[in-house]
Amino acid sequence: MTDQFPDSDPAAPDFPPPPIEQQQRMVEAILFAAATPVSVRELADRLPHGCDPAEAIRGLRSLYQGRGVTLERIGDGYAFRTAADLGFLMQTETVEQRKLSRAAIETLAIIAYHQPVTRTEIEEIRGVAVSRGTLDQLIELEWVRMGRRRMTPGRPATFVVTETFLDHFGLESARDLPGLSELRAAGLLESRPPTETGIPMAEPDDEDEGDPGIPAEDLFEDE
Amino acid sequence: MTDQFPDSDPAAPDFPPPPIEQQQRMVEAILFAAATPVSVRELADRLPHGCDPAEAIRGLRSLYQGRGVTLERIGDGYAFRTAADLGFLMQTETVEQRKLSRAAIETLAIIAYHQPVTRTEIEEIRGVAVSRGTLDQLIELEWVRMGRRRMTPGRPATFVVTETFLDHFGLESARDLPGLSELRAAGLLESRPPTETGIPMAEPDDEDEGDPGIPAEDLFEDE
Amino acid sequence: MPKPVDVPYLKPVPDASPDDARGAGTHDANAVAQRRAEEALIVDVDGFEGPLDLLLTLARTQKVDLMKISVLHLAEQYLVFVEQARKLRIELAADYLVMAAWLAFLKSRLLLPPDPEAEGPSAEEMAAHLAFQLERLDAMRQVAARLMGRDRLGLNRFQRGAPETVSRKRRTEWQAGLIDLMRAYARLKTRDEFRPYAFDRRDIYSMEQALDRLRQLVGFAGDWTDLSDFLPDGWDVHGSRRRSATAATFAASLELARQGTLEIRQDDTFSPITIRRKPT
Repeated sequence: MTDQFPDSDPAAPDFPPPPIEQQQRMVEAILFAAATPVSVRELADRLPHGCDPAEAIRGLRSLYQGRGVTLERIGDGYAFRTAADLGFLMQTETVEQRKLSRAAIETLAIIAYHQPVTRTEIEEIRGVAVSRGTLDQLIELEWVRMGRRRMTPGRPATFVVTETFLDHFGLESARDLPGLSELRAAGLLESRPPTETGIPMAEPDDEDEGDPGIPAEDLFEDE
Repeated sequence: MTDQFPDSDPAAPDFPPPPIEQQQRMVEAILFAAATPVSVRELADRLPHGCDPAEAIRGLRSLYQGRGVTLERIGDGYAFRTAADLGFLMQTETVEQRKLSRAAIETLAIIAYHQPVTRTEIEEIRGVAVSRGTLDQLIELEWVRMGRRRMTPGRPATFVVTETFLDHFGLESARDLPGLSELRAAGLLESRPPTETGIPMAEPDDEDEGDPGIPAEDLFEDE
Repeated sequence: MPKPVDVPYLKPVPDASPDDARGAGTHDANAVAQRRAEEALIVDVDGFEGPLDLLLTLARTQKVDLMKISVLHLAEQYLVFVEQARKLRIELAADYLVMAAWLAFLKSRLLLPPDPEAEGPSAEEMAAHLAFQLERLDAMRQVAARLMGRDRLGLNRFQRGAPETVSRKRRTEWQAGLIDLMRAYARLKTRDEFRPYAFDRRDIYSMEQALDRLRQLVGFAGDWTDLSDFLPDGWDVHGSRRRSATAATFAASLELARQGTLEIRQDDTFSPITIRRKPT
């Protein structure tokens, strides 16, 4: 607590970086203080010049192995999260989860496993139109965001999952989605043009209304 | 993540309490996730029956000793806090560049050209009072400092420019400051008064004011 | 009306369903439940997320791997379902009917010997693709369930409850260059040069002042009096002040003589000038 680092001013590039133990303390402090994952790049920006946040993280991860809080990798970032097996102690902290509709859960899974994926592709997989509300809900949860437009006629928007999604579901990256490799091996993630075989698609003319089967009030069933 | 504690259900008082390491993990997780400091009593309520949160806290406090975050007692409760010496990491600094005010730059110029100079002398030259704030700002910038007191009635303080000033303005010494004639030659005194009116120029024959040729011996009387 | 055993998905709507498709305008839950119990058969088509979902559910009844599903049998199951719904005067959404028509077409193609002249995909290819779609939808359902069953943030894993905010400090870096400094000094030094011209009047005795004074004094001076006696106190000693006062007083006396108020006399060159009030 009484340590002072004369060389810890990020604006002083000429000082040698602090020893790795100090760097580890600094990374620990920054990650502990943040509610959302912090990327290695952000860490480097906030640490004194010359620090190696990736190395500090390696040390911290092993240090926190098996502890009540663990250092998780989430997308590009890192965050401390309480160990999953201790969730039962957290009744007071448990966040009321709005129960997602079946349509929303399926749509989310399709986006996660097929990303980047267009709305038409989602509809082709589910066999029904995707209601505007379903996508809106996923976007509002910050689990899904718009990706790049597809370079096909009409330049349709694509959807991808976010870092918040990874964080929520405890995934290091979208590559770690459960069963992803099996699905890929089974050829179930390949998109085939739907017109090829002429299977009818339930595609209402009214895109935004869509999905007459899911009344909007059904989106959030009470838990 | 795979640990399971069959004995960790707080509602099952007949099971023996989990080992102290587990209790420590539990307390660690609870304190991490809590929005406010948690008291030993609250911990005891949330932990499985028979746990000793005070003991777990002792263990955790020594575990976090000297780390980037420390376990601190706050009132009745305990909470993780960033180590005091790392507080600087919790700030990001944005640097805003602003021009010095006219009053400040004029005052600075007078001090640079006339040092050591008293406040009254500065005011005489500027023709207006010098606000305390202006001098304070220059002193805070470390461009100006107090010199020796003048050996005149009242022993007024004098002001001189500093090494930092010379550094910032790229001068080897205040003697390098260009004189009025040089300023004029440099086109800095464009609006030269019409000479045909015979109005006398501020020229060296005026003892007090004169100074394109600052008497050199006057400059660093103090150094 | 017997309950159709072979079409398990045509089932009474649960009492709690808020979606009163039959148009019972009452909110009395008991009355609704009673009437529904009497009518007994309302199809829960809304429970399906479209025809593909219904097909997938029907396919499960075949109790085989989806890869080995009999699409022909599935098509028949679907058509029976739609027929049943029609008998029960249940209005199916258009896409269910479109699917029914397509499956009837597929069924006929599957039953007939292949037509080498036919364009487009073969019946087997169409059936295979349908099986693929069902399998893919099924796979998505399964991974969705696995996803939702993970250790989720806010349910099993928790973030720091009291995150420490990063304060953004603003530091101002004051900028001034040598040129600013020199310009400021130049401005100060040249400001004096532009001060409006003002003559130093400290030692100047104006003709107006002399006129005023003479007008007052000359009334008492009936006799010839030396001009120098009219100089004001303090102006008759020091050189420059005396010169100024003398000149002004002399000029004033000339003016008053011109006006006919007084007379001036000088006996000789450089001899004293004397004045007196002009006798009337």
